[in-house]
Amino acid sequence: MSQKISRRDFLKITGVSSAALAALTGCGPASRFVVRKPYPDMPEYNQTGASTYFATGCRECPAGCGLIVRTQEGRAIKVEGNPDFPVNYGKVCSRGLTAVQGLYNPDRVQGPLKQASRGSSSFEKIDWETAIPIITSALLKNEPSGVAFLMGLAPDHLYDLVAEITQTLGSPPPLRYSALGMFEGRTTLLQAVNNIFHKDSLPFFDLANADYVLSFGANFLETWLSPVRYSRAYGSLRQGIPGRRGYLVSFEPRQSLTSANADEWIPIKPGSEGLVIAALTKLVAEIKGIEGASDHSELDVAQVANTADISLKKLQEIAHAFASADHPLAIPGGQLASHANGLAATQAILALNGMVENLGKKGGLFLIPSTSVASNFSEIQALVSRMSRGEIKALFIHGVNPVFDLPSALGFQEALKNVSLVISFASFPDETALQSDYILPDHTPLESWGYQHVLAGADRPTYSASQPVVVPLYDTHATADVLLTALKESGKVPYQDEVDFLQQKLLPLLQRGGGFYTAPEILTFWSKWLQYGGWWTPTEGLEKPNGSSTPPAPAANVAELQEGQFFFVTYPTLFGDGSGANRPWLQETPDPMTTVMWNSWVEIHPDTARKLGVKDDDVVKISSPAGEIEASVYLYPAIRPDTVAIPFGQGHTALGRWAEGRGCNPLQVLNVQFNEAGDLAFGDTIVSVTPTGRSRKLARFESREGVYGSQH
Amino acid sequence: MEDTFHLALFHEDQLDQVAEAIAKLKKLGLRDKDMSVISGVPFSEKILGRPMAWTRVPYIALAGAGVGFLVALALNVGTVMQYPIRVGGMPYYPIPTSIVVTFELTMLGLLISTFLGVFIETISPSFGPKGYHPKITDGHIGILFDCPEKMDEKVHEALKALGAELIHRSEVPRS
Amino acid sequence: MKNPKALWQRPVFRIGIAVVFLIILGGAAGGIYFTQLPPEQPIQFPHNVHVGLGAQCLYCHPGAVSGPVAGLPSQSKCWGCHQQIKKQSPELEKLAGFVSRREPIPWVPVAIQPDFVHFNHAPHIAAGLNCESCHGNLAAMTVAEPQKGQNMGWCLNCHQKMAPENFTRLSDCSICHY
Amino acid sequence: MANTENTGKWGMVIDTDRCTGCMACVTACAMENNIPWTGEEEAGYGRGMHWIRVQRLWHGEYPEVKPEFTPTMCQQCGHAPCEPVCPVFATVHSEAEQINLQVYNRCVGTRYCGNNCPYTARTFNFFDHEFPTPMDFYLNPDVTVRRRGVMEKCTFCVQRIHKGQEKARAEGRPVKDGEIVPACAQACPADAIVFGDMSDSESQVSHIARSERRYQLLPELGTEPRVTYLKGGGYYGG
Amino acid sequence: MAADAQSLTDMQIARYEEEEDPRQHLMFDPRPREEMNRMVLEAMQTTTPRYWITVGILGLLVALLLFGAWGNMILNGIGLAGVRPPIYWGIFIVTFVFWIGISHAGTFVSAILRVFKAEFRRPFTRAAELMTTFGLAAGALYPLIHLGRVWVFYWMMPYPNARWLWPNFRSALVWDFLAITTYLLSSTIYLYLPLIPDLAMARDRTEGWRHYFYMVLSLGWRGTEAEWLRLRKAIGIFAFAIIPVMFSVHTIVSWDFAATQVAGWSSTIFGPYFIVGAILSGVSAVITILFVLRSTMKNMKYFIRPEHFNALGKLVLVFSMSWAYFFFNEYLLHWYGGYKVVRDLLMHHATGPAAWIWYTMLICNVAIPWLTLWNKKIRSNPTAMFVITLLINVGMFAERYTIIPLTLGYQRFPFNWGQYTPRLTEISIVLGTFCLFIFLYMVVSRLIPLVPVWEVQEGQHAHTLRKVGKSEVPSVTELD
Repeated sequence: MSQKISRRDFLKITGVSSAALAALTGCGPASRFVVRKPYPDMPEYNQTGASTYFATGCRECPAGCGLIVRTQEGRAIKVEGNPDFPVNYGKVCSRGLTAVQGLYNPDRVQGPLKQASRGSSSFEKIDWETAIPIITSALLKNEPSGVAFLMGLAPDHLYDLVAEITQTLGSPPPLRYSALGMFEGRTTLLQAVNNIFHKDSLPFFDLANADYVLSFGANFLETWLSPVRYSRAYGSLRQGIPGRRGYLVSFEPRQSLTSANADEWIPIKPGSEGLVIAALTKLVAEIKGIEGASDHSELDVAQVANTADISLKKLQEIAHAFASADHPLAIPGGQLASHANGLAATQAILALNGMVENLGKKGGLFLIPSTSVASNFSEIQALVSRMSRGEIKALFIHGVNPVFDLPSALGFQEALKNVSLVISFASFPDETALQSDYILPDHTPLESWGYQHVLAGADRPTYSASQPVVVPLYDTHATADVLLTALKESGKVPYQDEVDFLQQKLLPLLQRGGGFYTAPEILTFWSKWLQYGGWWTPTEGLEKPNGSSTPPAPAANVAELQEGQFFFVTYPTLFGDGSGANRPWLQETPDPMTTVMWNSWVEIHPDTARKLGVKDDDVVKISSPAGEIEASVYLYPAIRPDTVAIPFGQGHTALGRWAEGRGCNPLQVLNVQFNEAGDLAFGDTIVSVTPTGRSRKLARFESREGVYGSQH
Repeated sequence: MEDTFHLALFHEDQLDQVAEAIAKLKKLGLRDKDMSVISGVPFSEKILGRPMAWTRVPYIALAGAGVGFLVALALNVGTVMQYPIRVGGMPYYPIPTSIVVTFELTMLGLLISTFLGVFIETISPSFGPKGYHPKITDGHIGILFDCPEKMDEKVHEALKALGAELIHRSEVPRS
Repeated sequence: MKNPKALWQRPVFRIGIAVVFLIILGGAAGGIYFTQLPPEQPIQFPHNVHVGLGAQCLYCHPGAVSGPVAGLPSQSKCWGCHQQIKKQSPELEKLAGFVSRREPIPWVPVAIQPDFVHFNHAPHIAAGLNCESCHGNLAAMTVAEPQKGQNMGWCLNCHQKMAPENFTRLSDCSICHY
Repeated sequence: MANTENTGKWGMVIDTDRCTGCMACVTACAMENNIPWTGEEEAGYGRGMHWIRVQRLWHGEYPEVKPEFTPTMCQQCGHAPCEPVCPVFATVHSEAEQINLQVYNRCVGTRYCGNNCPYTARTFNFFDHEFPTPMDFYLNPDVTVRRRGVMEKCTFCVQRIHKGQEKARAEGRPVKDGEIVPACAQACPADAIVFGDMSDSESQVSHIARSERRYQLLPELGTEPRVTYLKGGGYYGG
Repeated sequence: MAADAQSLTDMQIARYEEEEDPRQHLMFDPRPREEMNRMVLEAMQTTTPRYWITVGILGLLVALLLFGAWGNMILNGIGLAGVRPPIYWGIFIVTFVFWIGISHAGTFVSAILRVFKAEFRRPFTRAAELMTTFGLAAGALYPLIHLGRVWVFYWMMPYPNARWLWPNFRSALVWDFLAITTYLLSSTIYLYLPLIPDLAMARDRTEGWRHYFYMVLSLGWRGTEAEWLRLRKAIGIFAFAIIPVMFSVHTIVSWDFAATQVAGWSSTIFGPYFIVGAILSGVSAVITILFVLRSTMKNMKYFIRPEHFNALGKLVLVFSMSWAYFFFNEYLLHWYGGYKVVRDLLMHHATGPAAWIWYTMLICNVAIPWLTLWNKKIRSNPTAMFVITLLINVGMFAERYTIIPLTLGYQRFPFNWGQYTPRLTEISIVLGTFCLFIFLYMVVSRLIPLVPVWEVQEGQHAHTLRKVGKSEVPSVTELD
């Protein structure tokens, strides 16, 4: 498209290096004369020394926030939130803020590469003219069933395109996976919503207007579904409504940031969540005088409290407060879904919301009015087994790093060996890219076009628009363009290129109307779409869920620990699905709870540590039947004494200088076991902890003394 | 004149004799300014019956202290006037802090000018009789005097009688 | 005493001192002199001709009105006029070369501030200052020449003469340094 | 000389009840102000360059244990202890903006101000920190890149203040409330940080600063901080 | 022959002491000036190759440890030192205060004792003054060494620049700069003025380059009445004026700490506390150095006698007690005062991971001097005094260490509490300045007469034994 080309041409990058050089000399004696190269043709909206702002979409996690990126002289300077965007309203998280460090990461793959042999890290530069026919033949020459796409969780244009392509070709639909999706139990949540409300969409919890909130392992202030949206809502929950302060109770074995901000943190025994929900349901039903909760009638609440390690009084208090609150809300989270009874427990939560009649009400539970699809874990396992049987001839991987993100017990890396052609579209030489035959790098998000359908955090139908804010730095190609070019000859796809695809996909929005802007034709629509950074409706548009099916009570699922065994909790950090680990400033941003930077740690309760004879910074070995890892101990006062926790995100063996060789990957000790929804029941992993006698100092931002112990 | 120059050396414990010699020389008609006592150890003029010597060092020192004080004042007030900068919510002319600076600079002025005073007076020309002998720094006391040639004999005799060792200028090693 | 002349009285010593002194002095003088020279420009741009023909400064350096950087003209701007005004000269040949190669002209900025000084043209223009007040009389220069002594004292000289109600703001360190 | 009209000026309110401790402010500050990262060893030794830090202190005993998050940055004291101790006027008070300035190129690196800051809000460039190319492309041209031996600290994003004022002046209008926000307040997902003109009694920030939950850090030192905190909603631990 | 003379002196003095003969005191054991001159010059000029090898090695160490490490630190950044927020000042400032403290002794011994006419001072004033000058020279390096950008150190000097900016005269560091400059200049002059007659003495008795050297330095000294008068006046002015300067210097050094908001520093007692500490460490250092001089330099046993160790030992005891008083005062009132931050801080000093430093300080500064120095036998034993005073200086170093990094590490926000470990560069530089001090002292001790002969002789003139009744009683005549 001519328009596309001209726009890209505008963003000339000349003169950048010298300008940056000038910025770098900093405080020192500036060189007397610096060569500056002005544009041969000045873009009309550009002025030397003045910033240009572009609206685009954040693609650091599947939440799909809207961004405004400040650029100057063709460089992306700063990521800011798009104030109008109905997910984040001008706010951003640490992850999104460091997008520029992804863009300007010196370890990026700078052009298409062919690897001599997998894992050899010896690359040969190829050009796109050579690369694209390889894709063409992989897509067209193979059995359609032998072609597989593994993609990230983002509900973006590329997924839509690949879904279309696979449909046309007759291949299986693309699988989507992200460690974040696993941690938030997305499939389980979707399944539960489907079972209870008979819709394929994610729920939306109106946290901002609730006044008594129960959270079962939902770390909505960190990574769960749409963290920025829920953080905003949390602010409103606290001080948004004058004279009222919402009350938040969190049930989790390890105090996450969300639990830390809760008014009450209940360190529940891992696996007993389902029982506690059942008990709460029973108590609430009793208080409210609701009949029909017969399934729960035999439940011995005192017994449950005992099993879950909660005082009965507390449980009754919570039930009372919840039942009598004006806007009660119960939120099911990833830790809940991560047990074998996760689906039942999640369903029970949704039903509990129904019981207190907050469905579709202010401060209650809504449904996002769009369909969400996610692959559950058993589908991934099926893919892996097909791979190891050699049924997959060509595997395309985009937006996900399965070698790192999947539990090693699943055997993805071994299965990969039986795939004849593996093509990675990664922008970084990540673990998976190093196990593939070709790396055909996609642009980083700030260089690329696209849209993302917001499926979790918006209270209205919302699309975010991505546009390149800078000219692509290197010889990278948009994956959508690559696929389209590869199939152009065959005539199987009706699109010219990526932008054409995007515009055609936007046509329904234009025709449907209802957005906060209208346009007579697609080009006007397109320019407004880019200007505002997306499309959304001016008014709220959430669906009221209905459905009254009473789910079965969750079964008990509490493991008995042997001596020296511990429940194991792993949780995502600022690094999201682990791809943030190569951003130096994400590494240097202290973990909120432990203030540890640049490494992995094991959270152990001080009493437990004393029993084990370990202290801060001692290296311990965490082992499970699936594997073992080592990390330094962080004495964490807010974790159950029978539980240890390791954050997820570090432990990379590739992915650039800032990520490589730091910490450990807790997924290596996860057992492969599923819940009823087919999601990984990673919460049921039991590990043993052995001191190694070594010690390795963690980079802690906080003091090693004074922050607890003497400060009561 | 040069030929008529004399140095009478006394041993360090011949202090009384030195005083006596000075008195004798005076009696012989030499004036105070024709004589000069050089010694390896300071003796006050009174001991030797000499007139008070005279120095401007204290005045120079005082003047130096004054200069230091003025410089301090200029720095405390003047520099702020040149570029007023507010720090820590303090006034532009805080008295307590300026006292510290004033004290240091006044003392600096005083001490440096004391030294300069000594130095200047040392290198400025003096009009007494010149002459020196290394024995002075061995603790000997010397009386330098100018006297008319005709008195030489008499004076020498008198001094010798007191136990002095007489040295003529030509014998003094040039340094 | 063995050598009749003290060290500082020997000619070798004195010559040595003189040479060292001259080197230091010469180095300093040379350093000052050479940094004050206008740098080598890719094109010997004749400011005097353009100013003499009545071209406004802001025509080529439009950023001065609205922002911190006055900006250097893009070659399309040069070429916009010089396509019409066909006057052949070796300098214009060079320009034509840059244009045909679509290469940016590697100008060497002359009036640059150190990186810790954040200068903004716009308020100065808004306050009614002329370009010449700081950049010298361009009508008398071909390529721009650096102006001498443009240090912080020079800036302050002007700022402290401004209206008293603006004085606090204008003498504030943060106005340039952040 | 002293402009009495200007004694109020920029202020910040941090609602610790809203603050979740998510660290977005820390990252936002780093990305806006060209703050270098220092790497594991240096950061672990306490030489991280964070201009804003979220202090996390534990309260209570398990299971009633809860951390308290206090985002702490330069408090822009009215009576700043750091200012008078600098021998070369590298840290001075801005009378126009009523904030505390650090003039990097004037700093000789005695680190006296760092000692004397009761809030430990200052960071020091112990080394030249590299931004390996092309990482240097994202550096903010409005903020000086500091070199080794120079003290630095939160500036309330003074570059944004100047930009905002410049813009307003060019348009011939006063600065609007909320028009100027520092990077931390801009990013804060929970809206815990509010920034604005304290001299304007109608501004959002002065409105919030009058809350009965208000408190200041180390008020006993008489430093007159420009940052006001709002108390959290009470802890169940006590 | 020379060795004989030395051992003879030794034995003689020992015998005098046994017999309680007044001649155990230098002032009552006069020798002809000629002989004393010879002894002093001999001490200066008798050096073995081993001595110069030692000097050479020390010079090399200075170049390597001090300037090498410093240069490396300038090139790479002050980060090579172990300082870290909030402990921005580390062992550099500790050593700075230590040297400034050491430098107090010279002035104290020579000016105050001169003003109060303490006669025992005479033979070692010069050694003490030299210590002042070199202590200051070593100490004055530290404000430069610890600068983050030492290449612009001159911005701290008051000079008019194009930016119309002057130093901030409200900063204690500028006071420090002025005070140390004043002190360094004035103590150097104070060292030099009484040296002139001795330089003249050396001039008259040397040949070759030494003769030249002394000739230039002695400013044509002849010893006329006017010269003596000038000198006496100048020394008189100095003796009085340098005392307040000395007090002000260490007060101002203490204000570097006290004029802050740092908990544990902000104390009005710091000025005298530091002065007393400085004199304690300074006088101790004088004793240490006198022992070294006495045992390594020829003929020094005649000039420096057990009586001097005895007298200085009394001073050390007195100042150790005053130091303890100030320390206790500081501790008690902070403990009593109940400002939690300071109380926590004191707890950390006494029980924290670096508590051993705190205990070292107390043992070396209080326990050891109190237990030993009451005894005249110990006081008069140079070797014992050497050990004790060395330990006191270890204690004083520990005191400064406790006050600076250990206090900075435990301030108001426990979140930032931390510890400080000196790193290799720092230790190297600190050792380097010790080498520098010894190096300078060793070189200069062979260049200038270390004993002010004329002062000794003046004293000996003034001291006589008068027969009162049946015994001879020492008596002093005021000669000036």
